[in-house]
Amino acid sequence: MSGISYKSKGSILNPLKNLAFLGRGSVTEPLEPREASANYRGFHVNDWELCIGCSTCQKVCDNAAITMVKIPGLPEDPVKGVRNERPAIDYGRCCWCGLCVDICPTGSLALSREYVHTCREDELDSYFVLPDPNGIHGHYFPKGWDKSVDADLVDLERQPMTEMESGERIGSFAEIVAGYSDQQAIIEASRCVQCGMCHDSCPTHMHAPEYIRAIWEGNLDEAVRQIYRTNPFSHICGRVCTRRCETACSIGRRGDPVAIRWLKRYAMDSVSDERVREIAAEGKVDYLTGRKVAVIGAGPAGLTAAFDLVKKGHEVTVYEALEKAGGMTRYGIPEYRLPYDRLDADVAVITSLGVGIRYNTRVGRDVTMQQLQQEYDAVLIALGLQMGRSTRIPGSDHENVRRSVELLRMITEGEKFDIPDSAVVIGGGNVAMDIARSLARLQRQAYGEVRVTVVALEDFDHFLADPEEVKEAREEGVEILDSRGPKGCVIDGQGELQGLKTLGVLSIFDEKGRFAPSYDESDEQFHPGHMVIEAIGQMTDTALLGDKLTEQLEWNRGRLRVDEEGHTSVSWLWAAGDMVTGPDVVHAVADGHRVAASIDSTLAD
Amino acid sequence: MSWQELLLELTLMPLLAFVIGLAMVLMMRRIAAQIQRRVGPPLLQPIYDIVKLYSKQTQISHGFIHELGIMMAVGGYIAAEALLPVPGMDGLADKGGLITLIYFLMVPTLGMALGVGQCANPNGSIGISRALTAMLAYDIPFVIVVFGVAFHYQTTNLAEIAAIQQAHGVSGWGMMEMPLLALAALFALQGMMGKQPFEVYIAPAEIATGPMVEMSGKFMGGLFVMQSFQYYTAGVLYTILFLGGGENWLTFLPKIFAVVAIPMTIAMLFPRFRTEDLVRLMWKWPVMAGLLGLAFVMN
Amino acid sequence: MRPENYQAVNHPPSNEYELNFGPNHPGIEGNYAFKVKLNGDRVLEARADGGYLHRGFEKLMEGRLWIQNIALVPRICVPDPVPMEVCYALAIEELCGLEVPERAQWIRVMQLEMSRVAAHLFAFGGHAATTGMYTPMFWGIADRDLILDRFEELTGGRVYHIYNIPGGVRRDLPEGYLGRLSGLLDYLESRLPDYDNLFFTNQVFVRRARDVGTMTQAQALKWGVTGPNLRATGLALDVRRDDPYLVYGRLEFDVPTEAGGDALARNLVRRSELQQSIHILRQVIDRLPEIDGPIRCPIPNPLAWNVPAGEAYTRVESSKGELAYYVVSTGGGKPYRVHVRGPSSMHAVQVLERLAVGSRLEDIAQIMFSLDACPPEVDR
Amino acid sequence: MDKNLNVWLDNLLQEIEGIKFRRKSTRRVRIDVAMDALPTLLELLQGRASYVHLSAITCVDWPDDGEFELVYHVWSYETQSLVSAHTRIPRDPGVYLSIYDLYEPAAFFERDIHEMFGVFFEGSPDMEKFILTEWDGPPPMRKEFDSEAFVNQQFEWQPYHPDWLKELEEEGGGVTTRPEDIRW
Amino acid sequence: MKDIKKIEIIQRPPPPEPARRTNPLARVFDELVRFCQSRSMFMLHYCTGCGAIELPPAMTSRFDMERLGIQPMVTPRQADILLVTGYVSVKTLKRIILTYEQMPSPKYVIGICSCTVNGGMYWQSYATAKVLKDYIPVDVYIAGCMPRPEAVISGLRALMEDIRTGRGDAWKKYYQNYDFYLGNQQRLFGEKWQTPTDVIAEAHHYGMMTDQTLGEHTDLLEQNEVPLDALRTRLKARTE
Repeated sequence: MSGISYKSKGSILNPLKNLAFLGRGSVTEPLEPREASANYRGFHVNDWELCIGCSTCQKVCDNAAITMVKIPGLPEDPVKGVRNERPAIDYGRCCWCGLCVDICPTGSLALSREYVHTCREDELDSYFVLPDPNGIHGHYFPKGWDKSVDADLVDLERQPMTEMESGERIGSFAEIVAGYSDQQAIIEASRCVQCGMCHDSCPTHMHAPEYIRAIWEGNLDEAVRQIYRTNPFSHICGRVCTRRCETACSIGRRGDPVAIRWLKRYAMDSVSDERVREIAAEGKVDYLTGRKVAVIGAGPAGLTAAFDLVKKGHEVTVYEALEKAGGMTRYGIPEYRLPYDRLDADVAVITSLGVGIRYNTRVGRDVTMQQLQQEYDAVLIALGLQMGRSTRIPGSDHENVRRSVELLRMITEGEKFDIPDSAVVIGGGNVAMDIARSLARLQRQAYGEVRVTVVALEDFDHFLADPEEVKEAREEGVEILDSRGPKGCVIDGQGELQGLKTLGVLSIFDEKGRFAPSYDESDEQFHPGHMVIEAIGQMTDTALLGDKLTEQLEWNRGRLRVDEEGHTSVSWLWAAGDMVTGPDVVHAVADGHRVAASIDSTLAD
Repeated sequence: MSWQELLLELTLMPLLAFVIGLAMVLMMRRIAAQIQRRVGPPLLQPIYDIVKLYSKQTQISHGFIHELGIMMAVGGYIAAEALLPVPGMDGLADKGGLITLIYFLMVPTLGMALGVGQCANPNGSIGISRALTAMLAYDIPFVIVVFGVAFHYQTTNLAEIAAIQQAHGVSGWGMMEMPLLALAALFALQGMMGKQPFEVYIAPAEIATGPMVEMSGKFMGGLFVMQSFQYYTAGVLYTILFLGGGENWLTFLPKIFAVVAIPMTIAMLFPRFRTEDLVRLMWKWPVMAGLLGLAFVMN
Repeated sequence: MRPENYQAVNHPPSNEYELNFGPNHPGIEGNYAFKVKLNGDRVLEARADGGYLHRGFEKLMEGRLWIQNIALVPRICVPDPVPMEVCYALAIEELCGLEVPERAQWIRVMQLEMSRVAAHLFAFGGHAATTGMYTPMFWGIADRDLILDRFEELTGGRVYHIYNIPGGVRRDLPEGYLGRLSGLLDYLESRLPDYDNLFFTNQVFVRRARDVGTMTQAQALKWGVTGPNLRATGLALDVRRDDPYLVYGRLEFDVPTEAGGDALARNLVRRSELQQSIHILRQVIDRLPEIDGPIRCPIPNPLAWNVPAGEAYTRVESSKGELAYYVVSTGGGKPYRVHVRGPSSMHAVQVLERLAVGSRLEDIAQIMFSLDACPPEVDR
Repeated sequence: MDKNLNVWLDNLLQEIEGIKFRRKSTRRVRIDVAMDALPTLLELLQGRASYVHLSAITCVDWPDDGEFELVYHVWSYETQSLVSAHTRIPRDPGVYLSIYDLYEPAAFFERDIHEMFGVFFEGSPDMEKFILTEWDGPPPMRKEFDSEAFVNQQFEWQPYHPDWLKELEEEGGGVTTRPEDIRW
Repeated sequence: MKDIKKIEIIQRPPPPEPARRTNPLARVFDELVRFCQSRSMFMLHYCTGCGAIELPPAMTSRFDMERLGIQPMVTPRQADILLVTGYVSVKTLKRIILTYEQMPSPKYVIGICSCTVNGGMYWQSYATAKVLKDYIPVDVYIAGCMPRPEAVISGLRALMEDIRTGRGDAWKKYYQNYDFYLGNQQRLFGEKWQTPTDVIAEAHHYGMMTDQTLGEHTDLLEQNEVPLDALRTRLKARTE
């Protein structure tokens, strides 16, 4: 192989050597379109089973070629993070770059090896295509450019959260989770593809995509502003939210969901409390309506409603039976998960807007409902679930068989009680974990070792508590047993509680789906413990309403019946929070907003 | 020969020429395809092209002279066909002869010049000036060749020339008796057919096909028809002068196709010369070969 | 019948006349135009007229995310898109301080050279066609198509690969890819003698191309000529050698030159470069299997990717010459300014205008194709 | 090679006042220079330091500062390094000196910048339009020109309404998010 | 050529049958002419956009369009099909319209790539026209960015089929709806826009005048009509 000299004088007959080609065949391909290569970028195909309609493809498309189309009949479930929308592609814009495929969080979108499409001028509508698995002409073509490990543009791994080691954290009630550093937060925020699934699934529809983007942009004020659009309990929700958003997160389809809760926490922690108060006060009307609203219960629902109403210019007074605000978030959640100063900060934001809270004022005792009715234009009861349910198993009336709510409140208030050297917790929810881990800490402080057993009805595949809670509880020395139903408490001759007997669970629900656990009588176990804690649920103490009011109100299986807006059957009374929606902070917040809107519109009339 | 017979021949000869010419066009395109390693057009492609061109609805004319020019271009060849004897038909060969033929062969180029001049497209004008120069260039060796052949056979009657050669068998072919003139004629043939390296007046990349630039529809169709006549004429003329004409169609057809295949093949292997290179080349080697051949013939 | 109000163009009473050369003209590469003033067929003056392919790339890029632009850049030079992708990616990598994994660097070199071979095959063909010889064009484009097949296999696209993204490349090689590439190189080499016979040593072509569009070394430097066109004046200057990027510093290759400075010399330089590219590709084929590792370093979510503020000037040797990207970031999610310095912006405008003067009408097309000017690069 | 570079740069620094220079890598040098000193700098770079190749001239629009930044990228084949000379000129009137007499390739870049940004270069051989001959709007590369807004106002889009969409709309579905709704 | 028949051309719903002449001989003649028209298409050699890069492969050995009777032609006068390969900048669109009007009918336009449909990649660009069919009627669109040569050939075969069955008559629309096309052109190029071809006269000549042919835009055209000059050139003496 050599070059050709510039001065070369080849024979004039050289070209004639190529006459040989007269006798050679052609290299022409047949007229049929060849099959394209294995990763060809042809027309789109979309697996509708996998696709969740998150519209990430639409966002990355550089040519604005993707339109989201709603398709009735497809499953739609905001909680699971599924929308009944599918992308439609405009082939008058598409450039087949495949970025949509590379970024698709579910991996449903792919490019096929089909590449021939022609049409006449009046058939141009065929350029607007709703890709399905069958290709644009309904003929199957193999996939071409498809999701691969190399090609994935989505970062599937979340930023690790720094936590205290189990040995360290068990020693105190100090907060376990350290929170993100600036760097981590920005990286974690950058993982978000802004699909808005979290917004849809959130009970109070927090503007998570917006505040995550603001965090990514480094504009934390804006992030707080976005958070306060829907949630005045942001410090709390940044720590202990049940985060349905993360379940719905489209990144979570194949990887770790974006740490939305931690990002919220990061934003709230990074902005000074004074600045938060300023931001929260934005949008408050500068006049008073002259209307007065009483709120009973300074929990998330009540305070949220108070926050909304006071911003609308109403005068709001909150009656709280205990000495501090926060309700179950304060008295039900241990400090290692939710430090009280953060809770105080949230409450301080609300009070700074002009909400008055009367502490240690129990309605029914210190003030009656009738008084409230006369004094105020509207009354909201947001009592929460402050009474623990009992299993009513034999021996459960023993004094050392305690309810978790009660015990947690005592721990919070610093009330002294005998810390048992061993304890059994009945229940598999987060409350059970809370009490178990709180007890573990107390035991550690008192005795230097942990002897707590948790028995849960559910098996680990259907566990109610967060996996992290379970994991951390285990790390802290809590023994957790699944599929065990309580049979009875064992009390010895001296009347001392010795432990709990449990049976193996066969099934929890009957065939009609009602709660009716059946046990395997042969599988009996004994769990020693000098205290048994029931953490199987809570209920509301509605005694404060008084008999007359209780009769006026409509009830539904022991719960107050309210309409969609939280309005009870009595015109001046609304109800909200856990007592209506069940135990969850963010639901309570959502409920508070809803009721506040209802009260506001009623008062405006 | 009765006038009816003559009339029949005069009708048949151009018709045959046209059909054979179309086949030659196809052959050219197939040769090109073969060398370029591809399949090439289907069998009836030249007909499709011509029918299509005549069926065009828009027929842009640039005036009477323009149309006349095209008619001259086609007519010149049609007239020439009558002078080219084919097996079984002599047409006017014995009456017209070689000299008339040369004249007729110039008519198309002149006709084109006339027609293209009306288009006022500078590319066309440049093209036609190049075409005329090229004609001047290849006509010199061509005239020498014709003169030499006529001198050699002592006649300008093509039918006679063919007959003389056929009488002596292959060794009596002009090619054998006057190899230098045959060679010179090959060059002239290449130029006459306007094939690379003498394609200077079409030159798409330079002057956008020159004379044809403003032609469309039936005018373009006319040029396509002219092209098939041109190939036929060139092939038959060379065959008669140097390859013994046609004893019968079976030998005649291979000969004329072989003759035109040569320039067509060469054309695929060479680029085009510039005009002055073309003239220089034409007036150098073919003319020298022709003159030398002439000298041999004269001796 | 004259349906058209056709009017003859009135020329001024002189020997000079003006001719529009393009945009719709087979002697024009792409969509581009010249206005030439001629006396006879001698060019007195030539004036390039571009903008037919103007899309406002630089403006468009300011309006799109960093990652979205990877689909846009290859379109700036259609026949040779890979250098565009690589150059843009290099600029962002420089701004972000991304370390491209070695394997990706080798794969990039492989693509760059494949693209060069393809572009040169295309360029020969075009050059041959301007001189009336169509066979090399048919051959060249058919052989180029085989390279496109390999590109398709690798990148999923025949012409626009959109394969290089900041941080690396998008896919790893398919199974057995290098073997097939090697087979293709063997085939291309076996074809070279045919090309030589038909084209490079064709004396008619040599006569046509010699002394056409000649420029001296001094002129070439003064006019900002780069790439094969500069090397055709005898200067062995090559960005790959002088300002090494990727792994070119570790590859062994010559920088071929010719002394003539005319269309023929440029053509021969391209032929030698084709050989050199094949040589480089063989080295890549030898080395690549040994280099394991990722093909891309992690990059942020493209929807939320702020490139740190700063500016970068990256240069790549494309098949036409020095290709450079100047990228300015203000730390946002989109580029603040991207300037594309295509080699053809020199070759197709000033150089061509100057070389055309004094040449002949029939050589304009040849000069343009021998410069391998790429109009979309000029228009952007 | 680097050593030489340093030597001449030192010399250079002594001769021109008010330039700021920063080596970004072995082959990339950034120089910030006042607008009146730039031609001198380039003359020195070309005449004394072998920077003979003008790779490009880039214009960057900084409307907030009211300035255009002109960046002259010059390459030296000898020292194999690139100097990017940055200078800023006021956005209004946007007139600057041509360096055509130093670097001929400047003609193209200056013409391009004139078209795209409206910066006039005095002494440039040709400031006529080249690419945007059919364009009579503002210089499009200026930041205040919003191409997308212009396009939406000037052009209409293909109105698609395929059968499948009609069917979906009958069933209560249909388009929810158009691409233009989510532009950012 | 056997394979042409064998391969099923992309299935599309049959549009209404075009009107036919009643005389059987004339019908046979029409069929023949249409067949020849479909089998001989001269393609204008004009690379309007980046999709043109796939035309050389389609023309040359690997995919050989000449199999279908398609060959490139240099001037619009000789061309039957105009391939608009991708985006058309406004500047190019002017030339495309000039070219289109110069082509002899029947003439066909093929819009290749995304850009001719809805702006494609360059939908944000101030310099490109977005919807080609607003400016000239289009016969066949070929999807892709850019379409492979096989797709181009498939599109051409679809056009062949249309021509053979007499449906490829988009060119008539240009005369029938000239006002619409002219209006869009004027909107883009300004009110003074005119071309050397007198389309209205041609429409008269072909008997294709409809009430859509003339309208406000053609009135504007007539108002602003100026005799054509020699093409303006911008040459000027250059001092070296």
